Amino acid sequence: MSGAIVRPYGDTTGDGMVQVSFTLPLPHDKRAEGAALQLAEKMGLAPALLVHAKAMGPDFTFFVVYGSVTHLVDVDAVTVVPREFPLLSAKEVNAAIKSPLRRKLLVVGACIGTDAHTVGIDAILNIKGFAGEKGLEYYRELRVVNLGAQVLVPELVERARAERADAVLVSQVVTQRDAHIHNTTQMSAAFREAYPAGTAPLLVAGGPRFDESATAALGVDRVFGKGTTPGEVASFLVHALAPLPAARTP
Amino acid sequence: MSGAIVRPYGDTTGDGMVQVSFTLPLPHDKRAEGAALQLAEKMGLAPALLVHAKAMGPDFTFFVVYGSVTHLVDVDAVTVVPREFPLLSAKEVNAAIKSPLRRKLLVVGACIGTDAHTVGIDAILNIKGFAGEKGLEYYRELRVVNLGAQVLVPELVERARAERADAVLVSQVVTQRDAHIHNTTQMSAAFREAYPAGTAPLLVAGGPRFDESATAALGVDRVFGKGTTPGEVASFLVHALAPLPAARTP
Amino acid sequence: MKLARTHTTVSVERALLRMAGLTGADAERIPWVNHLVDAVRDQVGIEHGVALPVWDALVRGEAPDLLTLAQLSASGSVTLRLPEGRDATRAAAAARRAAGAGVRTIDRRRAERDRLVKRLGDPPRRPWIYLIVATGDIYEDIPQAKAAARGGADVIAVIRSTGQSLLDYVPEGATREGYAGTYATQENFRLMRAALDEVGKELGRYIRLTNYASGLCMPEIATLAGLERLDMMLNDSMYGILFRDINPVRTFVDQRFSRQVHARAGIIINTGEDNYLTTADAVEAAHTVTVSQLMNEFFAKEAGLANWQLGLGHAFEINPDLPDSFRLELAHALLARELFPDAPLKWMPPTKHMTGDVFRGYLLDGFFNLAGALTGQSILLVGMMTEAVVTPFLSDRDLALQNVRYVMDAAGGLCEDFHPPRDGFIQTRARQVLAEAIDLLDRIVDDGMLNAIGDGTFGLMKRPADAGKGLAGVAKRAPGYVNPAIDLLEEGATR
Amino acid sequence: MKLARTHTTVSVERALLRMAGLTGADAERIPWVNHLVDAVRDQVGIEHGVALPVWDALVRGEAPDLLTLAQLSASGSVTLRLPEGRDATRAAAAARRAAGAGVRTIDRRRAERDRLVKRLGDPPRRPWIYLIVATGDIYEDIPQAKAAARGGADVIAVIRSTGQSLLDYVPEGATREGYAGTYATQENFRLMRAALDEVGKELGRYIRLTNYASGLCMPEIATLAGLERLDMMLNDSMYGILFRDINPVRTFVDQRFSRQVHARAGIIINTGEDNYLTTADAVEAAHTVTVSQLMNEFFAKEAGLANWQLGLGHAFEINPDLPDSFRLELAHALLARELFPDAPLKWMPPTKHMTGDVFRGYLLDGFFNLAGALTGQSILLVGMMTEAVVTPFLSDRDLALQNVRYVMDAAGGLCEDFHPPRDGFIQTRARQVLAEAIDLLDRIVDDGMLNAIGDGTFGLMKRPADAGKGLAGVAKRAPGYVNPAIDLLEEGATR
Ligand code: B12
Ligand code: B12
Ligand SMILES: Cc1ncc(COP(=O)(O)O)c(C=O)c1O
Ligand SMILES: Cc1ncc(COP(=O)(O)O)c(C=O)c1O
Repeated sequence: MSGAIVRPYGDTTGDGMVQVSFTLPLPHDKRAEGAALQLAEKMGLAPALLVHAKAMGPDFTFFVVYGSVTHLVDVDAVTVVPREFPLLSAKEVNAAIKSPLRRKLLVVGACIGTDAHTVGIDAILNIKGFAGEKGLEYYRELRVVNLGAQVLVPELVERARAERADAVLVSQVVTQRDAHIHNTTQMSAAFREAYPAGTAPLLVAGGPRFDESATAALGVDRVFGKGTTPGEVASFLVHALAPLPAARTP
Repeated sequence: MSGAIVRPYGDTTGDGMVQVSFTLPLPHDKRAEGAALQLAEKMGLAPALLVHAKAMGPDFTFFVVYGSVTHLVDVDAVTVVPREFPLLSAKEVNAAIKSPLRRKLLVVGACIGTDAHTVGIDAILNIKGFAGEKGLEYYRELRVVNLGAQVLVPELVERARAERADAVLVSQVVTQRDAHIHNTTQMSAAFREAYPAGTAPLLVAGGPRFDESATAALGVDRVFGKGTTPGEVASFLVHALAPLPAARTP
Repeated sequence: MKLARTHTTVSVERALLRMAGLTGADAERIPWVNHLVDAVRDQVGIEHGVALPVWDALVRGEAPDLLTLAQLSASGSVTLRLPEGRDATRAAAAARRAAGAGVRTIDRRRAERDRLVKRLGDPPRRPWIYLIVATGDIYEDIPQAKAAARGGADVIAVIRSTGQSLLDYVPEGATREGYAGTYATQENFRLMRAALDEVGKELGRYIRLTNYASGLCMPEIATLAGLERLDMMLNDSMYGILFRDINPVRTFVDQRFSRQVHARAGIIINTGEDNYLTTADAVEAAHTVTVSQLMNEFFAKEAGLANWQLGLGHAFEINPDLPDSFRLELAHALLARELFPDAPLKWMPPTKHMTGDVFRGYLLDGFFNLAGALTGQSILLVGMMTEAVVTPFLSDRDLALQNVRYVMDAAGGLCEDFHPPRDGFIQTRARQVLAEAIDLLDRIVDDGMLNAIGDGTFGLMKRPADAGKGLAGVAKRAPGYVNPAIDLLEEGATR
Repeated sequence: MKLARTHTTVSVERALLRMAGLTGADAERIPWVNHLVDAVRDQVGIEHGVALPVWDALVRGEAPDLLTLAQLSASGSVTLRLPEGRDATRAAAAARRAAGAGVRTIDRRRAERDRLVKRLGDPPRRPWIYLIVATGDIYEDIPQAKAAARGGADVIAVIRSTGQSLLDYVPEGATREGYAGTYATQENFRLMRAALDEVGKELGRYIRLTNYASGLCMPEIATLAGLERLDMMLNDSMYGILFRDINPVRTFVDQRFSRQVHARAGIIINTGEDNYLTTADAVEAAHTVTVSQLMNEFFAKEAGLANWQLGLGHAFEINPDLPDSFRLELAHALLARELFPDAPLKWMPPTKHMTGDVFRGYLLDGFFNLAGALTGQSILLVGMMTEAVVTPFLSDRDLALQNVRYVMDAAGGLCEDFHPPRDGFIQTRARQVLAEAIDLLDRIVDDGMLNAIGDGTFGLMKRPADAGKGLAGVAKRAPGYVNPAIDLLEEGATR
């Protein structure tokens, strides 16, 4: 890259071109078109080309706008959450758990709240796996208890305690009205409450619309977003739970 | 409308949802995704959901982002250029020209510069017309000289003088690198130069990507944008050129 | 299915009370029907049905009417018993009278629909255009549904809030707090029905309304649908078992009752075969769709539904990156069409392979629409470009309708030119799927259906018969079980 | 066409000089070929061809080489004459030698293409995927073209700047200042050819390059294309007349020469029937496309082009709101396919009815792609969702390729199932268009072709034969006219 500042690219370096579409709750007329251009301007499009406007019934209008955004993107200012753990093979994961821990790691997984989208968590947990990687059940040194869908938080806490879970993995796919955020924070609070300070299992949340940098706000130890593979999760578990040689040397 | 402030509408009043797509000249990786989110944030999306990122070769990435814009649209602040003239029927146009002027109005039309898109200006001028309205040639009291495509500005000025044009209508459809703006300002400057002050014909520019409020910047008397109909143009010509009864009474 | 005739469930019993006119809920929004059935269960058990204990109490004058009785039962101030002899006969007669009133309302609603359809007209063509609204707030749903109807929708489905299927009661009143869908309540049904009748009048086209008779309260919701003139209901013989881990016996019992109601109410059911393809692979599992359609057909007929009421489901869920994916879809869709020539098949759009690339998604939906047209589907659930992103925006629906219109108007007639040769790719594939379906059916016949479900045959879910939610609400019917709602439905009687 | 054999034009003469190796321009970027031809015109006239006066001057030692001669002619310090007798014979021989070198370069380029195609391979399937770049800046075009090739393009067309067609000279050097397209220059050709060869090697697929042999400099550009190994050229027998108001005689003369070069260079021509449908209505004017294709075929064969070089054009431009619009498109596309079974038909995407609704546009392009697959088109110009908005963005091209890939992979095989019945809508429509085309041809035969063009038969444009741009550059050949380039091309000779 030549320098840390870039702009969107339409067909010429630096042209800044973007495409935007939205609906305004206004009947379609010149005023609505002016309002659409006002919004485009506020978004930084200058000039903004209103290329499509269509009435959707008497009260709404849909717009498509193209234009050049004046904003500059400062690539250096982007903070990428670096993967804080090395990616391990299944063999390495098993080895890293076996020798120091001398027991299997116990992982409880669930899709909590009223969410019933289990395909994602199953992709992480089931042997079948995801994107060509086997799921956590495949790892000899992991024991997986998959509670399935629509698990209520109290039920989850209880099972985690009963199983002496090392890690609890919860999935949230429905995000309308921030359901995933409410459910996850409620879950983490319940664990903090149920366990003496510092003894709660490792809490991991995952789902396609999660922001991976939101751990603190959610009260969990790690967040995984869309496209996560089982290997990443297993590697993270090892990193967080199995005191590795390097960590043990003072 | 309930109040003058609106926000974009996804599926709930006030949710502010918009869709944005753009390309950044960065290879597809986490940093590029962070850069895309940074841009979305600068555009006012909070929270911004990066829903699609695709490498286009090694140097570019395409993004689709959804999110809620924080901007408010102030509908009262929208200035709609109101049509400054009444819409007349062909009969009224003819009458308005005939009685006061006692001669036909002469209109010269052309697609100037290297632009060869004549369909638009033909739609205004030719009998066939546009959107069910006959073109200016159909009006008994208008005489139309359509110079066609790729007319050079000096040639246009000369013909306008030779024909004693009352109005000159130019079309510009190609807008890449602001070709339409350059050509139109060049054209208006040439007319101001060639004619004694205040005697230049009425200058009208048209084309699908013109901003109707840009008359001053372009140096023309009126700008017509996409979807213009011949009737609107004829009505404007009468308004601007034929001193109407109301105007004649002191 | 024998199971269904020999058991009852709390929801079947509550459905009887709803049919008899008991509505409303306490301050905590627990419906009175729940209080009263719980009281019966606690004091007498439900294995004889609630009809005898409840109407016996009324005959005995424990309360002047059902509502008061239910309220008293909530505070524990009613004593219920299982009447015998003449008391039982009297109670049964009273119960039948009460249920008969409900059945007649359902009949009236059906007649009303027939009248409106005659007056306003059916959609001008097939497939019917089916659109969902899913804001969670009935008052946002209503304008969106109207906008959709004006944009060309023939059927509006109000998607249900997540979690409702596992509630063992039906919420009350108009609701605004659903997640990714709006609660199914009698009042929401009524509000939406009225809105669609209004817009239907405006448009000169009867707009159908759909909801879900599914989950733990399937029998009650079916009853409410009949009472409020809904026109279609999602209702599958295995969905609750597979996707909500509801106990299989509970499901089959509830299922049968709800289908009897639908049969009576003239409601078209929509089955859920599309769902298997969202969890299993749409090519590998193609034959499970066929098998499930046959099972749904069997149970539906058994419950009295006519062919025109069988909106059997299937879906366009093959990975679009697979070579010839579109032609595979055509093969599967044609197979369904030919196996069930008289059923109003419901054709579901791509969801699983939709991504955040909304442009690609819009194209895929266009090809889904084309497949629908080429294979003569009856009900087309319109796909949304934002499938992988959000519940539909108002504009998504408008764009989606534009997509359907273009495809149907521009290319709909292409079926005239579409003739897959007998040994070509499409027919060969259809035969293969059919053969696999027959194999699987043979295995199910040998092993028994509950075992097949237990083994993960459908949608890769394993569901044993003695587990799952709602099992506690099931009871084996005792000899002398009375449920006048079931009797009226089976007899086709009105009083 | 007799006209073409009895006239010459300044551009044909300049093309001879280019073939003989004269390149470069003065400080004002006026090419030396223009200076030299202008000098001949002013001093002797071009009706005898420039070959004799120019090589006579060289033989006479007025200058050591062509370039110097041209430079001297620009400053007016050369006297030219029309040699006679032995002088003429000697000049003609020298001219033929010089032109022969150029023809042999073109032959070498053609052999080179054959070698590369053999080594790297042709696109794996039909239709070939044809994509445009149009930034105006060759240095932006190049990375975009490479990206497009990596994304699946088989053919890259560099769209030309507006206005170039009316320049009576070919600009020089690498250019960055085009409007909505990049100037066609020899250097730009070379740069892009090298870039595509590079990416072709990387991809293991020969990537074809296209430009425009059209406008006032058609013969010269055709020559440059041959010299720089371009693979296809837009080249229509009437486009310049109709859409650029170029004089018809000029056009026919230039046309014939350029096609002879294309024939020799193994270049596929792309004709411009699509353009009629952007100005006239695509249903009403459908038969004019057929007539123009037949005319283009006729002139092409006359100039020596083989069937495999006839990229006859047609387009998907019917108003999508018209009922059955897609099937009408299929009818028209099939008609072309059946009339010209051996021609590599070029199928152009929707443009006129594209709007700012990019979602709808993306869908329409998908159906265009499907029509291309169903009717066996050979070269598919990929449509862009931003057609009505801007010249293509990088991402538009990527999305468009994804669209093509989906349609071809998922539904391409559907032609197996596509059998329009003889009396069905599609075949009936195709017969109707054919009948209208035959009628029109009859009328043209009766009235003469120039009259038909003059009357506005094509694309609604009226173009009389004695008007239009470039007329001044036309001359009726005098007896004894010499142009060794034409001779070599007609004889198929190399020296
Ligand atoms: C399949 C599906 C279903 C299936 C679910 C079957 C099942 N057993 O899971 C069925 C048909 C039952 C279904 C139903 C509904 N669905 Co649904 N469904 C989908 C669909 C099509 C695909 C989801 C999926 O399986 N993705 C594939 C998996 C592998 O990806 P993933 O979930 O992102 O998981 C990956 C990562 O996120 C991560 N991950 C996920 N969880 C976890 C957890 C941990 C610990 C870790 C480490 C990683 C991790 O790893 C996985 C592998 O990379 C999406 C649309 C779409 N195309 O995305 C809608 C979608 C998710 N559904 C939606 C809705 C609304 C519903 C309903 C609520 C609708 C309704 N009201 O009836 C119902 C009810 C479900 C409920 N109560 O929750 C919405 C959610 C909208 C939103 N953003 O809020 C979507 C987006 C569709 C839409 N646009 O409306 N659905
Ligand atoms: C038809 C067409 C052509 C035809 C033109 C035929 C002709 N005789 O006009 C042909 C095939 C020749 C052509 C060629 C080219 N085209 Co072209 N073409 C189009 C197309 C498909 C439609 C334009 C059209 O006819 N619209 C219909 C008319 C009725 O609408 P309109 O022009 O907007 O006119 C209305 C109003 O704007 C207004 N109006 C217009 N003018 C005037 C004037 C006055 C005085 C008034 C009052 C009103 C008025 O009234 C009209 C009626 O409402 C557009 C894409 C699209 N879908 O828009 C591309 C498009 C305009 N073309 C484009 C380009 C780049 C070209 C080329 C330059 C490409 C090339 N390098 O070869 C060439 C060369 C042309 C040149 N030298 O200018 C680009 C312009 C990009 C840009 N924004 O800069 C477009 C947008 C396509 C694209 N995305 O690349 N094109
Ligand atoms: C048959 C059937 N029932 C019910 C539902 C909805 O399920 P729930 O309300 O349990 O989320 C679906 C899903 O679309 C379905 O297909
Ligand atoms: C045959 C042909 N020649 C030339 C052109 C381009 O024309 P110009 O360079 O004159 O704008 C086109 C338009 O696409 C065409 O179809």
